[in-house]
Amino acid sequence: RSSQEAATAAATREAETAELALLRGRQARLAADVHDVVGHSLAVILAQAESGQYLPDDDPARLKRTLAVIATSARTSLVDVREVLVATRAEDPMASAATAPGPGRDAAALDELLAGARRSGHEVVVTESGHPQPLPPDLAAVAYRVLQEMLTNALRHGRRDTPLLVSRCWDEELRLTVTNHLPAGDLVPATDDLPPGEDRTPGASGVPVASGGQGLDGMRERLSSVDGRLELAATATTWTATAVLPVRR
Amino acid sequence: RSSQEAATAAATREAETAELALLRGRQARLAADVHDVVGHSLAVILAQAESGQYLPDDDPARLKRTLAVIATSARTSLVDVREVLVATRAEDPMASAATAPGPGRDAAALDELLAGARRSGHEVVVTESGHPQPLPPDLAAVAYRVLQEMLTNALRHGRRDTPLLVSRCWDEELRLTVTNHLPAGDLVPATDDLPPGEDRTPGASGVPVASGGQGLDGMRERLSSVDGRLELAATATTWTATAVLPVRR
Amino acid sequence: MDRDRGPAGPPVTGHPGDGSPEPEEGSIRVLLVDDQELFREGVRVIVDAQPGMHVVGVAADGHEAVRQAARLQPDVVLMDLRMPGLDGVEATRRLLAPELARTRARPLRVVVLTTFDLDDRAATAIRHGASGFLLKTTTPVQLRDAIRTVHTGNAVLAPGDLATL
Ligand SMILES: Nc1ncnc2c1ncn2[C@@H]1O[C@H](COP(=O)(O)OP(=O)(O)OP(=O)(O)O)[C@@H](O)[C@H]1O
Ligand SMILES: Nc1ncnc2c1ncn2[C@@H]1O[C@H](COP(=O)(O)OP(=O)(O)OP(=O)(O)O)[C@@H](O)[C@H]1O
Ligand SMILES: [K+]
Ligand SMILES: [Mg+2]
Ligand SMILES: [Mg+2]
Ligand SMILES: [Mg+2]
Repeated sequence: RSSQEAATAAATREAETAELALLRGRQARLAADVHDVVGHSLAVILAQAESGQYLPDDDPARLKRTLAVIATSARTSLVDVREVLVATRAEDPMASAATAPGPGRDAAALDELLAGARRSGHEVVVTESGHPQPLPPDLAAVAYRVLQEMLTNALRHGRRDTPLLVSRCWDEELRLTVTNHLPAGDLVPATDDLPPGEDRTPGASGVPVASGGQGLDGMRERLSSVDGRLELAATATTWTATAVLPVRR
Repeated sequence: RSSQEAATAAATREAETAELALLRGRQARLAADVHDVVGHSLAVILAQAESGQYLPDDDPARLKRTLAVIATSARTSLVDVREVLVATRAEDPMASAATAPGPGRDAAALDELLAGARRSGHEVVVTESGHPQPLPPDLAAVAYRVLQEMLTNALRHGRRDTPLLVSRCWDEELRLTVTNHLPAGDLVPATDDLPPGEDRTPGASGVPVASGGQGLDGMRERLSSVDGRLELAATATTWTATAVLPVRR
Repeated sequence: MDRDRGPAGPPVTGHPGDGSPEPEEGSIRVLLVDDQELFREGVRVIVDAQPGMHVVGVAADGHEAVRQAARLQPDVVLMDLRMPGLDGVEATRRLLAPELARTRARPLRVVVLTTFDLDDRAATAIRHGASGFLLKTTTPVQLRDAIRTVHTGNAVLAPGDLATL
C-alpha cells in the first residue's frame, strides 16, 4: 500500500511539474510577445514623434501625416496588445467561463477579435453563413491566430475610413474572409487576371510592399499544418485575405 | 515509517501546489500590468495624435509641441514596459509586485497620471478632501494601477469635449473617483435604481458593451487583493468608477 | 519609396525632392538598418537634420545591410538587432570581419540599436566589433553625438549599460 501511495504521489508530482513548466513557458511567451508588439510600436511612435521637430514649418500637411501615422501605430498596437492578452487568457486552463470548453468557445473567441477591432475605432461589418460547428482544438487555435493576423493586417495596411468586411462561412470548409480598402497612395492594379488559386501578394507592382513581413508566411504555415490554405486577392482598391480550414476531416 | 513517507509526500505536494498558485498569480499580474501600463500609454498617445489632427494648419509650432508631448509619452512608456519585463524575468515570485512599474508609490505618482491625462488634451478637474496619508507599498501600487485604468477607460470610452472629474477622498478609506460624460451615441438609461453597492457594468442596455474588456476585471482583482472594491455607477449621460481602498487596516 | 535602392551606380548622396540640402564636404555617411519602415523614416529625418551627417541609404534586414554597405560605403551604420532573415548581430559580424575591413579605404563603424537593454545579443555585437550600443529611447541629440563619437573612432555605450556586458 505504501508503494502504491508513493506511486500516486510521484504521478501527481510529475503532473504538477509539467504544469509548472507549461506556466513558465507561457509566461516567457507573453513577455516575448509584449516585447515585440509593444516595443516595436512604441519605438516607431517615438522615432516619428521626434522627427516632427525637424520637419519644415511650412508643411503642416506633413506634420499632420506624421500625427496620423502615430495614431495608426498606437491603434494597431492597442489591438495587438489586447490580442496577446486575450490569447494568454485563452491558453490558461484555469481561466474563466468565457474560455471554458464547449461549442460556444470558438465562436466567442473569434467574436472577441472582432470586438477588439471595433474598439480600435474601425467599423467592422460581419456576415455569417452556413452552420457553425465546434472545432477541434488545433483548428480552433489556428482559426484564432489567422483571423488575428488578417485583422491586424487590415487595420495596419488598410484604409481607416471605410469598414472592414468580415465573413464567416461554414460549409465543408470554414472560410474566414477579411476585406479592406487600400489607402489612396497604395492602389494596386486589378488582379482579375491572376490564375485561380494563385497565392500571390498583391501590391508587388512597385508599391512599397513591406518585404520583412512575417504575417502572411506565418498564416500560410499555420494553415497548412492543419491542411488548410490562405487565399489572397486584390482589386484596384481592395485587399481580401481568405483562410480556408477543413472542418470536416 | 510509511505514515512518515506519506506526510513528506503530502508536504511536497503542498509546496508544489503553492508554487503553482504563485506562478499563476504572477502571470495574472504580468498580464494585468501589461494591460494597464501599455493600454494607458497607447490610449494617451492615440488621443494626443488624434487631437493634433484638428489643430489649425497655420500653427506649426503647436503641431510640433503635440509631437514633442507624444515623444515624451512614448519614451516614458518604453521605460515602464521595460520595468514590467524586468519584473517578469526576476525569479523571485514576489518581484513583480515589489517592482511594480511606474513610480507607483505616493500621491506624486498619482498626480503624474493626472498630468498625463491633461497632456493628452483632456481637461481634468480634481477635488481633494480628507487627510492624505502615506500608503503601504502594496496599496500604493494598487491605487496607481487602478487610477491608471480608470483614466484610460475615461479617455477611451468617454466624451472628449467635456472635462474628467477626479476626486480623491481620504477618510477611513481612500476613495478614488473618476467621472466622465458618455459620447452621444452611447447614452445609457439612468441606473439610480441600482441596488446600492451593486457592481454592475452600465451600458448593458443594447448599447454594444465590450464584453471582452479586461480592465474592469483587472481592477476588481487588484482591489480585492487588498480588501478594497470597485464601484461603478452610470447615469443617462455619465459614467463613474470609484476605487475604494482600506487605508487603515 | 526607397530612393537609395536600385541598380548599382555611383553612390547616391542627398535626397533629391525631399528638400534636404546637399550634404557638405566631409559629411558623415550614415546607413540605417531596421526592419520597421516607419522607424527608419523617423530616424532618417532626424539624422538628415543634424549638421555634418546624412543618410545615404537604408536596409530592412542584415543581408540588405551588407549589400548596401558595399555599395554605398557609409561611415556609420545604425543597426537594429531584431530583424527577420539575417539579424543585426550576424550582419555586424559580417560587416566588421577583418578580411573585409582591410579592403576599405575608410573605417566602417557600427552602432547597435535596441528597444530595450534586455537583449544580450547587443553584447555579442559589441564583441564582433560594434563601436556602440544605443537604446531606441535615445534622444536625437544623443544619437547625433553618438554618431560623431564613433566616427572619430571612439566607443559609445548607452548610459548604465556597461554592466550588461
Ligand atoms: N489587409 C491588407 N491590406 C493591404 N495590404 C496588405 C494587407 N495584408 C498584407 N498586406 C501587404 O502585404 C505585406 C505583407 O504582409 P505581412 O502580414 O506578411 O507583413 P506585415 O503586416 O507588413 O508585417 P508583420 O510581420 O508584422 O505581419 C504587407 O506589408 C502589406 O504591404
Ligand atoms: N469610463 C467609461 N466610460 C464609458 N464606458 C466605459 C468606461 N469604462 C468602461 N466602460 C465600458 O465598460 C467596458 C469594459 O471596460 P474594460 O476596461 O473592462 O474594457 P475596455 O476598456 O473596453 O478594454 P481593456 O481590456 O483594454 O480595458 C468598456 O468596453 C466600455 O464599454
Ligand atoms: K545633415
Ligand atoms: Mg502583418
Ligand atoms: Mg479598459
Ligand atoms: Mg526590428
